[in-house]
Amino acid sequence: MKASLLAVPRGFLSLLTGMRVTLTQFFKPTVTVQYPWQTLKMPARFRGHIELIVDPENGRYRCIACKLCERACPSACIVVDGAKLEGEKKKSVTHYELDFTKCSLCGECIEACPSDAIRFSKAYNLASTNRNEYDYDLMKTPGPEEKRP
Amino acid sequence: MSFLLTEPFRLLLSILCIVAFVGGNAAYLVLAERKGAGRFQNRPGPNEAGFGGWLQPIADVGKLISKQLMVPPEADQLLFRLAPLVVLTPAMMCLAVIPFGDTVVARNINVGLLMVFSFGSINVMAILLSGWASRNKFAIMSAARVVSQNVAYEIPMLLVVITLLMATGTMDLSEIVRQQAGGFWHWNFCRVWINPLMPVTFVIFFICMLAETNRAPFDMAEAESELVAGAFTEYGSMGFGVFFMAEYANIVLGCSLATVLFFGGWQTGLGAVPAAWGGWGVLVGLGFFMAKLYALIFTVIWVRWTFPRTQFYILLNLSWKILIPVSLFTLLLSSAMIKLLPR
Amino acid sequence: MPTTLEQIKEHFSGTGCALSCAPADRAVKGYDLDVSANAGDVVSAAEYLGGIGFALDTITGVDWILQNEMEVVYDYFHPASPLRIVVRTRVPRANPEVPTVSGVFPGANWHERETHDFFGIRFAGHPNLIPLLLPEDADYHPLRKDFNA
Amino acid sequence: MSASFDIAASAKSGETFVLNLGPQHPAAHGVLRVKMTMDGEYVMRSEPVIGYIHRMHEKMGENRSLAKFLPNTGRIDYLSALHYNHAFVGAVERAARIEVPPRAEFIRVITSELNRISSHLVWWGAFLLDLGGFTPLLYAFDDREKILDLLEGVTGSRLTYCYFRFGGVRDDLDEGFVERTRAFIAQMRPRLKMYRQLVTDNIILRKRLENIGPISPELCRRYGATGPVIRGSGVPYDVRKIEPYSVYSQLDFEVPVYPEGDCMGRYRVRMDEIAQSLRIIEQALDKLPDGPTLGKVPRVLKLPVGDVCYAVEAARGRLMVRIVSDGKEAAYRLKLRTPSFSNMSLFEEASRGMLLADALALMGSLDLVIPDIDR
Repeated sequence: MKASLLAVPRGFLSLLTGMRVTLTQFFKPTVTVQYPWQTLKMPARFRGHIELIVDPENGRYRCIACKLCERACPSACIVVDGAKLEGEKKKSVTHYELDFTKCSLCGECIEACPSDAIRFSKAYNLASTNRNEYDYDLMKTPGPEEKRP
Repeated sequence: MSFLLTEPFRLLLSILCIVAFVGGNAAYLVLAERKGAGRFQNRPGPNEAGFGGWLQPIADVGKLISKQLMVPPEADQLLFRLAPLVVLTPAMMCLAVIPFGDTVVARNINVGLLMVFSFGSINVMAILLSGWASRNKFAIMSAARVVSQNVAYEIPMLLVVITLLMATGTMDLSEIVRQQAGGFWHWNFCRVWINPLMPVTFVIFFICMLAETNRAPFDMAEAESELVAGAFTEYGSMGFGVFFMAEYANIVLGCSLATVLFFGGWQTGLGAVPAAWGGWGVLVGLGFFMAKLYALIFTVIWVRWTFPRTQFYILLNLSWKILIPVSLFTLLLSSAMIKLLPR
Repeated sequence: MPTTLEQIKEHFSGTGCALSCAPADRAVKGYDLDVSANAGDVVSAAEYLGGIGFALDTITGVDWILQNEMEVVYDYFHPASPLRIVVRTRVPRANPEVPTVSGVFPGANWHERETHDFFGIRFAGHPNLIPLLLPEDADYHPLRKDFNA
Repeated sequence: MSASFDIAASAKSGETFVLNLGPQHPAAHGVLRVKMTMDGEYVMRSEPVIGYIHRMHEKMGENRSLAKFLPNTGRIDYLSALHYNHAFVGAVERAARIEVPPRAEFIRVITSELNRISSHLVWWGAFLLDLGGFTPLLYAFDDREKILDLLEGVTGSRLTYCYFRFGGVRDDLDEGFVERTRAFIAQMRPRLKMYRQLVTDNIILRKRLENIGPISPELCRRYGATGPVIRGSGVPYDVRKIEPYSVYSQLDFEVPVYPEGDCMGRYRVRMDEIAQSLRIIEQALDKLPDGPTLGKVPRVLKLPVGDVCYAVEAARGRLMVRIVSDGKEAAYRLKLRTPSFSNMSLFEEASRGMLLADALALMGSLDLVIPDIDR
């Protein structure tokens, strides 16, 4: 009987400590980032959709269209063709398409690429209303820095 | 111009003020609750509509009104439409008796407290009506919960008020407030020589008021996790809006009653307002009343965003096994003390 | 102290219900004892292991289409000891039928329904062998090797 | 004393009704449907109907090579994805006998323990939301956001990680990770104290959880329930201690066990586990050796014939991956033994005769992730 009698005031005290905790939180600053007006900077290894890397010396894509990434992709969302330009030892890429609706951003293509020709971009606001807007043609989409925040 | 001072115009003005007070409160208490909840949770709360979010209630009401009020076919047509009205009108009518200021009271009747409690209990019946009329499994279960919850918490509330009435001797709310003039130690909350457990009676009154208005931690009626939206599941646009308004009207009523009964209504805690101020004195009194009222409403919001919901049989145990015995004890104690100790 | 590996081993090799019972190195295989029994003795093995405190980890079906057999593998772990026992049994692929162990381990109820969904192995005596993960009217068994989506 | 209720008496009364909880119900976290036969507020019989989010991961494991199944492992239980990476990668390494450098092992332990804390925080917030407390969810997500930032810096993703590779991890820790993690640990401990004051000691919650939904060790064993469910019933079963894998044997931590076996016991186990995981991370950071983070792996990985099992202690319990291989590039059969599947299977027996709100508290205390059940 005594225990239950003691339980009521002890219980009431636990309620008060709970309220004290929320009151101290009441005066703490808010942690929200107001998304459309403020944006966060993406960390270095953020995984946006993949993009082709431009070789700084000759300003052309490093990709040699060897299709290793196409074979490594678990969801088969990469289609690559290349052609051997005359006077060139290696082939160069003519068409590089990525179906971003099926891509699971696992990075296997990047690991499989022998000539480090692709990397993750920093694009994250890619909302759109129709599906086929996600068939990215990596040759046409602008370079990494221009469009992406 | 003389008709301005006549009785019918005064009545019309007070009705207008009460409806405006309830309407404005309902809208802006929703915003206060969401902002308060945000601040308790380290987030800003609605701040998109208007500067800092003050247009949010207008947007809410606009959205609610524009939605179609659908009456489910198998619902009981008459009762379904009647329930929202029956839930809102008693709360408004009770506010007629609350003394906001020295002369700022709609109609001061000498059994004000009795009227408040008699109309207050209609609210239960209205929620039962809505739950039963919408023929929805969840609604019926929540209606049953509301009835047993309100019955369980009506008793300790009345016992507490009776102990208070023995001390004040009158049910006329304005008279009760006048008795608490002078420093704040004259407030009923601190009149320990009548009943040393007066703060405990206030806590019981506050808990019962939370349970009467189905506020967390006693919001068993619309416990989202089990009963989706409880008795109001089937109500669409303005139907749900009216229930929401009624909930906030009941909170305002409960808090103002607590302010009047325990914290000396419009009395300033620092001695009487000098008569020279005249009209302004009444406004100062009104200001103090509002400050106390919104402090209590802040506590109601504060309690909601701190505690989880109780289990139903714990809720009933709390009332029958703890609140009622304690309030009976305070009743006996204060009656003995009033009898033995000279006034 | 739960019974040791040797006691279990000689129980299985003793009672003759096990065709073969080979200890395995947990670092290499992940389990300690690999008992292969014929279909009828699966329940008695479950009762014995349940008796000494083992819990049923999972039931795995394997479709050996080349040998025209279906294999059912019962994994057992013990809440108080690191022992891991595997009991496997083979049934002909034509009408795969294994007695249910849901009497000993009610947890097996769902495992058997799932294995039935995916392989079509019937579990004799199972309280309600209706599809668990597949739609109610599913009559196909996706994990069979001859299932073409 | 929870209000229990004898079923036989009410069965005769006959006015029971069936209440459908889910599949799109605000309380069930995911598409789980429970058909509850109710008599008034009491649950007479509850039958969970699962399969609404069944994606057949096991068939995907068979028709694609081992490396291509890696992204799937992060999608089975998205709240503790790294444990599933670890189980699958561990099974392949055990079969193909691939050596994992010590630094990679420690990075694996650090990141999966961080993942365990973030998973427990989501459970804690959602469980309190079920019981009607709205505020703890926001505090939990505020802390979890810090873990996600830490892991996003290392792995690149926030929820469905694909970071472990056969033989190690994809990249080394990014610079500043160790300091930021230590700062997180220092900041998390007072938060845990605040959680205890706000929720664990709260009389309302204690009344809501104590001796509600009792689960006996025998019931756990018969259904194969593991993780915090079995540790909440007094059985100290933790795969990290009983079948030590990776470098857990070099780290010293306790396994929190509470004998009550009610919702409060399971609740306390998970809260203590957060504290224990912080301890593990701290020790792992101290012992973090230098060196490579990826061992030698053959170009085309083919597993020897036969089957192999690898068990891991995921946030919800014992996760076991069994790979049966016939020597070809893809697995011949891939079995995923997921903890929520067994934990959920005991709900039917454990929730008989309980009140509806108690049954939901019990389901919340089992910490279910529905795709983990359906796979």
